[in-house]
Amino acid sequence: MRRLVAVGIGGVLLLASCGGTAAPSANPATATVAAPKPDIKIGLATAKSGAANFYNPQQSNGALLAVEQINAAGGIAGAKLQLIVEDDGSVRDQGITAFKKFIEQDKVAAILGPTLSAVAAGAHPVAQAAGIPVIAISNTGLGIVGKCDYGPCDWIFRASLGEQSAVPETVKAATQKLGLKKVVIIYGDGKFELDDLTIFKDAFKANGVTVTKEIAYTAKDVDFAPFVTQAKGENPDAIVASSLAGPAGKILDEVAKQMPGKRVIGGNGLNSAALLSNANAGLMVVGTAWSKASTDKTNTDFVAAYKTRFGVDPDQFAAQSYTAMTVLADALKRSGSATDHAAVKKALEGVSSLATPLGAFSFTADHDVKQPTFVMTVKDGQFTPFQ
Amino acid sequence: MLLETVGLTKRFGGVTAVDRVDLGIAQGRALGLIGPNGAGKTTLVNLISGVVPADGGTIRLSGSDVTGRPAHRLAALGIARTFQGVRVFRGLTVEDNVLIGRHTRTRSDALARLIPRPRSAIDADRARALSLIDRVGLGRRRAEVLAGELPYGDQRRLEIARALASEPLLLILDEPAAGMNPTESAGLRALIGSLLVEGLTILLIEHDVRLVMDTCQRVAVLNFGRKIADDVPAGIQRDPVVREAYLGTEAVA
Amino acid sequence: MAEQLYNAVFIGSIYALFALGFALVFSVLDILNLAHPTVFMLGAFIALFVIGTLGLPWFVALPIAVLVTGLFGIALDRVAFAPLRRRGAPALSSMISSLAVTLIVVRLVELRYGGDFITFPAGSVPAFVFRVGDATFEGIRLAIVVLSVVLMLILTYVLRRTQLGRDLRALAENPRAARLLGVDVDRAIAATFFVSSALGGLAGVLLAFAYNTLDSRMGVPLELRAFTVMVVGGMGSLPGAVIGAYVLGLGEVASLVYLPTELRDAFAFGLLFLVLVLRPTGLLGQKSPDRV
Amino acid sequence: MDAVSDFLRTYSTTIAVIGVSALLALSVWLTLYAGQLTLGNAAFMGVGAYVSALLGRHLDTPFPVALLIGSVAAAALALPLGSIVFRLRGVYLAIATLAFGEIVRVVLLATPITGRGQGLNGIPPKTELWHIYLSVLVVAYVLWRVQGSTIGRAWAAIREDEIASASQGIAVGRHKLAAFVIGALIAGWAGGLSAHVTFSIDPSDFGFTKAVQVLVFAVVGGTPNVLGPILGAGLLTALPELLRPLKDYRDIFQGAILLLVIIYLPRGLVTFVDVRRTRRLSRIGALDVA
Repeated sequence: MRRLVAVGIGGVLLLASCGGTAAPSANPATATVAAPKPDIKIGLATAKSGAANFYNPQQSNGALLAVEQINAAGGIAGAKLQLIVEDDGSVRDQGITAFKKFIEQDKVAAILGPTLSAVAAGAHPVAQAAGIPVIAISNTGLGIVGKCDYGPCDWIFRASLGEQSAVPETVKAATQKLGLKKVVIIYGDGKFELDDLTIFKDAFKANGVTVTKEIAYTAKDVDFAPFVTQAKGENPDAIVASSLAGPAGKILDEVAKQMPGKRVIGGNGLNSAALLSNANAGLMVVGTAWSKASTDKTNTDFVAAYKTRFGVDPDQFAAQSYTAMTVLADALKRSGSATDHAAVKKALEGVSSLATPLGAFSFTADHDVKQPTFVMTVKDGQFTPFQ
Repeated sequence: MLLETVGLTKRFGGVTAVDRVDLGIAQGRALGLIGPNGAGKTTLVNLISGVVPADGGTIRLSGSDVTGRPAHRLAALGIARTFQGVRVFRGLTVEDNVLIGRHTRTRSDALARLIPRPRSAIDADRARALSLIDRVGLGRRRAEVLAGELPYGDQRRLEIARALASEPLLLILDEPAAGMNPTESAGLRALIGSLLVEGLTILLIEHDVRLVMDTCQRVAVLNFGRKIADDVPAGIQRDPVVREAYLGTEAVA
Repeated sequence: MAEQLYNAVFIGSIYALFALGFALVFSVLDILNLAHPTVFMLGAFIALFVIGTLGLPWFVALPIAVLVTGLFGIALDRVAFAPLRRRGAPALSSMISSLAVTLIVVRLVELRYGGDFITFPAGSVPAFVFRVGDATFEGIRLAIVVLSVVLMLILTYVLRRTQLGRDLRALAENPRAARLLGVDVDRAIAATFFVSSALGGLAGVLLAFAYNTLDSRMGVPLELRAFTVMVVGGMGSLPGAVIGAYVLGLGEVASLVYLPTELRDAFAFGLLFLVLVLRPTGLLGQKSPDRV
Repeated sequence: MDAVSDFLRTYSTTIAVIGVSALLALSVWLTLYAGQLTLGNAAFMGVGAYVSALLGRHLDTPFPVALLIGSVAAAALALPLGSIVFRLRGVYLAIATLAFGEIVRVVLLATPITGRGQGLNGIPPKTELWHIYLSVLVVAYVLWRVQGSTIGRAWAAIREDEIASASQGIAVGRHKLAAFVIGALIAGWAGGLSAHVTFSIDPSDFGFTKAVQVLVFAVVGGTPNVLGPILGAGLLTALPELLRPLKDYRDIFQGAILLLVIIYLPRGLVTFVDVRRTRRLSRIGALDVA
């Protein structure tokens, strides 16, 4: 029996090792032709499977489009970019494995991703320890850049508009235009929602608005009528939905029914194409990193190119991964060497008012994105600026 | 008296399955328990072996009150039993079944086994188990057979071997001859006889009245949960109340 | 307060509608069908397919979805449960096989529709609204409330008064004896799964209509609740399941109103745990969990 | 040798997760072997993970000590819980332990010191691969030896027939409880190890999904002996990594495997090791462990 146990474990390891060597040749999405200089490899860890898989096609495509455009324009000083996409499975350990593969096997110049903040909490420390620059492209929560729980995180940059940037802008605009005095926050129990709750509370305090009640729902709640009824009892000027898109849709419907005329202010969770078809989407006020309607030339070019290449309109996730790749390419050009990680990091820190679909792009001292926030609502099934 | 019950009572809902039953079995004797179907025999056995708790009355084993003790305690105190509907451990081997019967007589070897030792000799427990398998007539060649693979009659014998493995003071046999052919039945009779010779005390519940009359020194009769007679076999055969109870129900059936 | 009471009744009705099919299979076959939430989800997506892809109106989509999920239930039994039943496998095995089916079906739906939530095409979902004084009542919600009680009554009637019901009860009591008594056991089992899954599908469609929202995991939050509902009501009792559903719905809303928000979610599971420990037969349970 | 060390560095997390899964599967196997279907082990894993991580963070407890305390805390919780729920059987026991798991999750969500929904981030990665695999070996060895002991025989007897077991003098309740508590101890240990692999834990890591997953490992691998759960955990954790092209179809694939195993190899994949005995068991209808 002891022998069998040993054989069993050995067998599993053996199997794993066969797969490990076979996998890389089968998997990477390469986007290059042969080039005189060695390719510069960029890793993208994204949720191709698991709970967050629906963000993926856009997230991968945005980065891919940028790589194709950069290579077509001559690459980085003659070297082509090579995008290697790995699935993070929407779970922490697979995200970590993807990062380790980029670092140990692919020897990438930099990494984009992973999709979820909870996965980033595991994957980013790996890159930090190895000293490889990372650009987060869809993590909006606290503790991604600046002050991180795992210690210094100076190798991590963020191209996705964090909620601590977007929410205060949204709250400011909403307070001014709606004349808010008191609000009720309905919030979920996930990491994203709880981060948002904290940020919303601070933002309302800064704008002199009272939060009269905070009502928690859980991932297992089905019906949101009772929560809105509870909120209505406080007679607030608006409802704040610190939630993801699914519950947000139900909250919008209930607010429309129970508190006609009141608006729903939300975080990035409401910034979802799936909500556009909601009949009451016009009630929402949400701060976004990107507006498809922005008439900035870089943006209109991006939208058109994306549509031509992939046959669908881009969404915010595509715009952000495209932007991150553009920003990275800019830094690589200035760094002088793609293999010198410290130089790439320094060059990233030097990105300044770069034209991107998100607007003029720079990093803050904390490596967070510095870009305009678009405060939006929905009209005729499209995100439009909130007036 | 090795075993004594006084006023033992069990109710299920509105039905009194066992109604103030007094029994006594002397050390080294066999008491037969008979009665029509549904008379409460099995319930009485379940009470004595602790499978179900009594609603009233007391049970004394070797003079000390054991009322309310759970089944595994009573087993440790020396009450072993077989079941009317055979309950061998079907997925385990014959030998393991008997070894489990020795549970209360074996010190836990879980810790000792953590240090691997050469399996030189068959240990005492295994040897005893094998000899019991032989004794009930299963044959030690079948020690590695799964209990569920045995024919029904052999499963009954295995149950007896398992019960004997605990070296009990009192052995309760609940219809041990059911499903046995005359040859097997004769073997069972011989086995019971030899166990009595060795000084074991037996409570025998059996439909085969002849088997009971031949092997037991005393016979008690239950009907509708009550003890209606308690006498030597010859006395029981003559008892008009018993005849009435038996013939009455037999006629209906 | 009246509003919250109405909310609670509505939530209870959702739980009841979901739990009825679940409880039916358990009461007849002693199977905890973990694929029931998947059937529920499937109902909603079939309606979406009929409305969105085939372009048919909702009142056509509803019966189609109910019928297809009913048939799916029969197929589910053939694939996941019948082989185990033939072997006399224990309850755990059928829990696991139904889980396997769930994994497969949920992923298939995601491959077609993605993992994010989606909505029906604009204007394709029925939206009747009744006004009584100040209060507004949506048709779908009223239908859910009424249906959960009516279906319970119909099911109870069928089980008590019809030949099929007698067959099912015989089956629940003792499958072998039922077969000896001339009950067409295979047909009775197929009927059980058809009715259970059709009910699950109906619940899925109605709920998707009510919220105009569906996603591949929409049944998951209801699953644990259905356990609670069945245990509280009494495993194997259909009226018990409905009563359990209302107890849970009321309890949840009451705890939202009266308890600190953090503790609210503990209510359902605390209740479940307490009932199991203190009164495992539930409010109306007939089966003892302690059968020997 | 370079290729091997490269491989290990890259896939160390995956290999670690496989080992942790094997430990968890063993913890469930133990109760299954004693005939009890419990779904509380994900919660015990969570208790071990949180307690050990919090001790390390706030009290600078040395890693092995923190692991041990986490593991003992899980067992300490299992003791009263088991005493209550083991009055229930079968499906009811499964549901009760599941409810307990959900209560633990809710408590984690509601408690500030556990970081609520945000979980604990920045947990130092102290777990080495050898910690995990040594644990797997030790646990598997101990369980294997205990399986053949008086206690192991008693567990098997309880699984076969509780009433007959009691009549052989086996304290049924105590033995079931022992299996449950030892299972919790192993799960808590596994939780502590896993928390120090992935830098971060949150309550959703220890919910219903995890509970079911661990059960699936044990059942697919097989219940007759300790090799089964290790095999099941290894295979089902490693396969999706090995078959990356299969990834989009992973759930379908896992579901299909699970269905085939439960229908055609009801004693799990280790049936292959012991085909003859399985055939004999199936003839007498005593095939399945739980």
